[in-house]
Amino acid sequence: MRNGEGMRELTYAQAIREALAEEMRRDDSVFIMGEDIGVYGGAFGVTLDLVHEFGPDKVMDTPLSEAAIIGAATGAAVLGMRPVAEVQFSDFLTIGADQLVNQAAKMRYMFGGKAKVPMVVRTPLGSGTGAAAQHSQSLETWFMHIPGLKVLAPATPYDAKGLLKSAIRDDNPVVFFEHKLLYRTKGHVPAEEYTVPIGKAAVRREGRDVTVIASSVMVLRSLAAAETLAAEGIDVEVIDLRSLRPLDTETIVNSVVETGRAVVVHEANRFAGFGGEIAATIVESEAFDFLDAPIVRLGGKDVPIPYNPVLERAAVPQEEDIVAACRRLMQESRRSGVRR
Amino acid sequence: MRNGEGMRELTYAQAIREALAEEMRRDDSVFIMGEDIGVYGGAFGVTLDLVHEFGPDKVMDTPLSEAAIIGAATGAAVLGMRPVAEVQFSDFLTIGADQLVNQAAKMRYMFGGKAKVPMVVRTPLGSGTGAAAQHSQSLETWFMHIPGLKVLAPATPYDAKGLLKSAIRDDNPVVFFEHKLLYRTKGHVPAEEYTVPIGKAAVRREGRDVTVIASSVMVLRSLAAAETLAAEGIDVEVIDLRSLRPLDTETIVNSVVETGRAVVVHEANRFAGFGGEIAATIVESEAFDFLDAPIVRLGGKDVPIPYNPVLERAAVPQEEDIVAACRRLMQESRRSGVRR
Amino acid sequence: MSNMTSLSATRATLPRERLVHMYRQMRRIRHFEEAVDRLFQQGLIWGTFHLYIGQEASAVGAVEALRPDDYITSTHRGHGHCIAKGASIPLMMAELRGKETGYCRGRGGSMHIADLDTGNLGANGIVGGGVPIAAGAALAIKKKGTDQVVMCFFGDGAMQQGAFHEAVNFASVFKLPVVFLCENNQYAMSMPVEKGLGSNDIAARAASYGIPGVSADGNDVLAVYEAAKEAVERARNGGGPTLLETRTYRLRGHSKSDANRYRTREEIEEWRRRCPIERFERWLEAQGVMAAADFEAVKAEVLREIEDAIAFAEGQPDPDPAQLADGVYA
Amino acid sequence: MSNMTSLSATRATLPRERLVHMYRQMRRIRHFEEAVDRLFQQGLIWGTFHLYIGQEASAVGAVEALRPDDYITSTHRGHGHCIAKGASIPLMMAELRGKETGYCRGRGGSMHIADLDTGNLGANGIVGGGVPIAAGAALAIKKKGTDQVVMCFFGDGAMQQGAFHEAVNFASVFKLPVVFLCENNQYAMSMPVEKGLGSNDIAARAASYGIPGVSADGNDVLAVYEAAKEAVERARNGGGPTLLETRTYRLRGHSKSDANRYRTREEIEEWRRRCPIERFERWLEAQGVMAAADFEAVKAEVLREIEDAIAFAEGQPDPDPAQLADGVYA
Ligand SMILES: Cc1ncc(C[n+]2csc(CCOP(=O)(O)OP(=O)(O)O)c2C)c(N)n1
Ligand SMILES: Cc1ncc(C[n+]2csc(CCOP(=O)(O)OP(=O)(O)O)c2C)c(N)n1
Ligand SMILES: [Mg+2]
Ligand SMILES: [Mg+2]
Repeated sequence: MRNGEGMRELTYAQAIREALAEEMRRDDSVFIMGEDIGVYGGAFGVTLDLVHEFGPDKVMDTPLSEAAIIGAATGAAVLGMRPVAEVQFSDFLTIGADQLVNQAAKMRYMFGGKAKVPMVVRTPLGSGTGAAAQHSQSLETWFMHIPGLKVLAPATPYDAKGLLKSAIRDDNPVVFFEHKLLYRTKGHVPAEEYTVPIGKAAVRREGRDVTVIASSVMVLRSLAAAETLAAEGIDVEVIDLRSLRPLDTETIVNSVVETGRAVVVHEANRFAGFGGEIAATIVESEAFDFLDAPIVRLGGKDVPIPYNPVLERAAVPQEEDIVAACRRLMQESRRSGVRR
Repeated sequence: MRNGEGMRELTYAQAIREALAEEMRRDDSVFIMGEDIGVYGGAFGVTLDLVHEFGPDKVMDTPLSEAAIIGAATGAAVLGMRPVAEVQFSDFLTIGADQLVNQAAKMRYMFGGKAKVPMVVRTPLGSGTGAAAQHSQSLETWFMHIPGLKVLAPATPYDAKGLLKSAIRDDNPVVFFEHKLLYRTKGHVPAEEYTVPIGKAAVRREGRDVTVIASSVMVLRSLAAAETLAAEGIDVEVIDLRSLRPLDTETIVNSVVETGRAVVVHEANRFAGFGGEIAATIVESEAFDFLDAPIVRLGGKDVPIPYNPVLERAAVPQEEDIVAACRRLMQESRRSGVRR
Repeated sequence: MSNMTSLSATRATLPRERLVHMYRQMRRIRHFEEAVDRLFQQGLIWGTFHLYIGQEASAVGAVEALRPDDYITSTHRGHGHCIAKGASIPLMMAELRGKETGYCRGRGGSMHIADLDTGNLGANGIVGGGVPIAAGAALAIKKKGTDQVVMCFFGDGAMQQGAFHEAVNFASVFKLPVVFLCENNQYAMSMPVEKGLGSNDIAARAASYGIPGVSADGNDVLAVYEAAKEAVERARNGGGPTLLETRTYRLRGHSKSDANRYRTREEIEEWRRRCPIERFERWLEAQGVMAAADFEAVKAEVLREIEDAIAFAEGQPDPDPAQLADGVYA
Repeated sequence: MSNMTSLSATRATLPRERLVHMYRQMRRIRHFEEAVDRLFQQGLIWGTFHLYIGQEASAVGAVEALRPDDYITSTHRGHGHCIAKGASIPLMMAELRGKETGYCRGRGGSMHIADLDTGNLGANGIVGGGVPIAAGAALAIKKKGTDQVVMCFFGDGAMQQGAFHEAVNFASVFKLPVVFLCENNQYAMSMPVEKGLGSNDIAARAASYGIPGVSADGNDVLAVYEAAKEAVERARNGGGPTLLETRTYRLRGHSKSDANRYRTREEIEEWRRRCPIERFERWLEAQGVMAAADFEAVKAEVLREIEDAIAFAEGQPDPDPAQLADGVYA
């Protein structure tokens, strides 16, 4: 935890809170709403104390009504406001899905390009807290699949703040996935104004041997795996997607062209998950000719997230799974004689 | 339209109706419910006249409440009934998504394997009728992504009947996607009792050069494309997935091992669609080493489905797109010198 | 429901030109839709639409209680609301023909016509889908501090949707300036309202949200106007939402594919005799506001306007498939 | 709400052993939850749970009106309903400890405990999520022609959900044998009921669905029993659903992370004085049903039972990760 010399450290939750506060101060059309975001501070404490500075009109505690929350954000956005709606757990997006997918996402196109829907839906995803099957899903793929939406999933406090600010300023509906396990992680967040552009992946670690493509909490696990592998002489490049839609295909492909090996890792269920999109995109690209081994996809197992912590851990990719996948890839391509 | 000699032809809609009627006759725990499925006969006439044979208790016109319909089916299923719920357009699954995804799909697992949820949700998907963005989606990928659900998408009257019967007899929640453009297509449907097993793809046409992997209406377009290509000396194998979850990986991989070229085609949006799953699965399989060219994925463009028929047609893969994709694949692999 | 009484009872305080305007608007809706139906028979319009014929008094009476800068949200059966709020008929016709110059550049069609300039936040293909959006628009108005109002149209079927419930409660909790106008046309597709709803008592339903509930004769344009006016004023003055029901009837099938198996010819005939346009004519005549010749003149003008719109639409360019993806993102 | 009157007023017709049973059930819930809380502090339980402490009269009174073959659906705050319906405390404890022999084989945890054998169709992590399921269970009962009843528990917050609205209307339309029991504990997490609902008038809400609506003192186990009995009998006799509210209070935080910022210490204290167990004790004593020594005896027995359950759970095996995917499909 470095500090001083402008190397201010914040938690992911604090970074999000700061983004919300700064944007509300900057632009009077920005407001936030959701269940228990006022004096309670949100289920994960993200909005704690904001109601004291901004009052209950800007930090609106809403009824327990996800369809109304998302729909009201949509209607307010069309009239020029910039609502940031919080859905307490992303599993509950299933309740407001019509409003998000059939209304907010499609409105502009259906109206012939004539409405703007500048809204953000912030919502936590992921497992690891013992909250079981209805509070632990990772449904990013659903929303990536919907034209008209943008989908973000930051891994660091820096990106959480910078991307949320970009999302609030964006004129389109943005689904902003936060990870429960990241809320307390710390990282450098400058005090000065900055934004992170939507649609650009970040290379978190450069490496020659394998490209690991990750997002959200899987970035941290991938980086940890990379350290382990480095000790074995396997040099891993870690890409943090950050923006899932639009997806930064270029950064992915460029990296795989160099390494010739790719591991795609997400917490979302592997089957029909967005890892397939990424793997297929690599295969369709010029990277195909550079592939030394099949792409490996790691993702959630074919089970609802279980309660028991050992099972829960086993249900989604962990550091050791990433390590194992990279090792396997290296061995396979060695076996087939390729090594660059 | 052949007839006689037991080669009875039915439309896809009639085949579904027959499956519903036969299962209701066979098993008293089977009943159907949905909006306007009684005297109206359903938005597409699928359930026409069933209420006359079975009465309003077995053919229940429900309120306009998708969450209640799916949830009531779930509750009834847990108590041992076998409800077949109709959702008038699959776009409205977004309204009952919590009940389908968080309740029906997960209940058995969450309860430690102790409940059965034998229910079917029948629902039409797809574009091509000028019904625009909120009535034309193909959201199969969403439900394929959810462990606990089975997902079917038949292309022929024969399969529609046989798979629906299997779905009704299955002890798990099944999402049964019908295609609006298929309802009036005709095909052989034996009068004798039969079922089609869930989880088995069908090779609709054998071919040496390219494997086209399709489902629902795309099977018809692929077969038509195959005829065109045959005239050019390109021999196309067409796989009809039928069952999307579980997915018959074996049939896919075996075919691609033979042809060395694969085109995956679906109407669902290409981005983050299930074509990625299929392409990635091929790449991860032994077929990887046999691939003569990158896999091609065809899918819906990145737009909500537009109203204008020319735009609507352009928004999703058509026969000519499949033809072009196969031609391209052949040229590419010729260029790179591979041709088996 | 008697045929004449309420109309004469309202003794409208409206000046002649507004009464004539309302009459004209009702005719514009009626003849627009008749034309749409004809064009569909001719194969010139495709896809799905839902005719509003028989319900004209509801849209026209309700919108007459609004200011031009107020908003509406509409439904799958939206042509009437759209025209009443001031939309251009040629642009609507162009949209139904799928033309590039139509309201939605041919991307939306009947179920998605919106006209932000006249405050129409859009038709909606999802039953009940517009109700949360209306609440959100009203929330924006409250935040901006203007005194605008949102009129949210929906059908009796929409009251069976969860989104309706959540949104009306939401609007009540925040006392938002929105009027929830349920056009109870007796059926949701084939579902009779008394079978689709455990109760069809609007006052009780409204009370369950802590807001006033009013029911008006939806085939009586002045009764609708009066009831809407009160609700709109309440909303404008900070009194929060109202649930307003207009009892009416759709004379045509639900959509093109409707064989009317769920209702009798007699019932339809019975309601045809309560035609809101003819009723208004009788009243206007009895009050000496307009005479038979005036009706004919308006009708002729409107029919000409519609023909011109058809001709206009016919001449408009089709969208360019190369621009398929235009307008997905801002 | 007075402290004693309604209890003495009900003059229960219940035999002594049922009264004692009810008392014991309330104590079993209370002490089970206190133990859970303690185990959590000790790091032996993880994840999320929601304590029912203070609301025991609601579950016990309501379930007392059911037969063993009737069903319940429960909520995220489900321990009380589960125990009241007859669940095994050792198996609940094993589940909370994530053990293979727990109710859900350690897959579900607090929010998903179900016990099909005692008719408990499950807790639910989705607020309002159980309401459509209850309607469906009641539909199955009706189809089977048995005279069972479903008791659907949910909170005041759940009434703000669309699924609640759709399901209650659905049950009303088909006159299903279900009792919708809203445990109004004044808050949905931090949202006071009067701010979360445009109206909190249960009679009006029920009327909007065309069903009876009743409100009972939820801290008075006999008042709850009486009200539930009437509703259950109505359902059993084909009279359809009832909306029944039990007014109560949750004495603990919403979940473990609750700092109680949204309510005052005084308010909690005020409700603590209305503790449903102590109230019932006073009544039992006044009626001469039980005496102080009896209470102590029951309490001691219950505490022993809980300690045994803890010990049982401690000794149970953990799930085998190799069986992770067991039970996804039938
Ligand atoms: C959520 C949803 N469910 C079902 C439909 C199919 N549908 C379209 S209109 C309609 C009936 C609507 O009835 P109502 O709200 O009374 O409006 P009306 O058609 O009578 O004007 C139905 C079932 C839909 N569009 N949206
Ligand atoms: C659909 C949904 N939205 C939000 C939540 C998060 N949440 C869990 S319990 C709760 C409050 C529920 O209030 P109420 O229904 O009154 O039950 P209580 O907790 O008071 O027993 C909230 C907001 C959830 N679980 N499900
Ligand atoms: Mg209607
Ligand atoms: Mg509560």
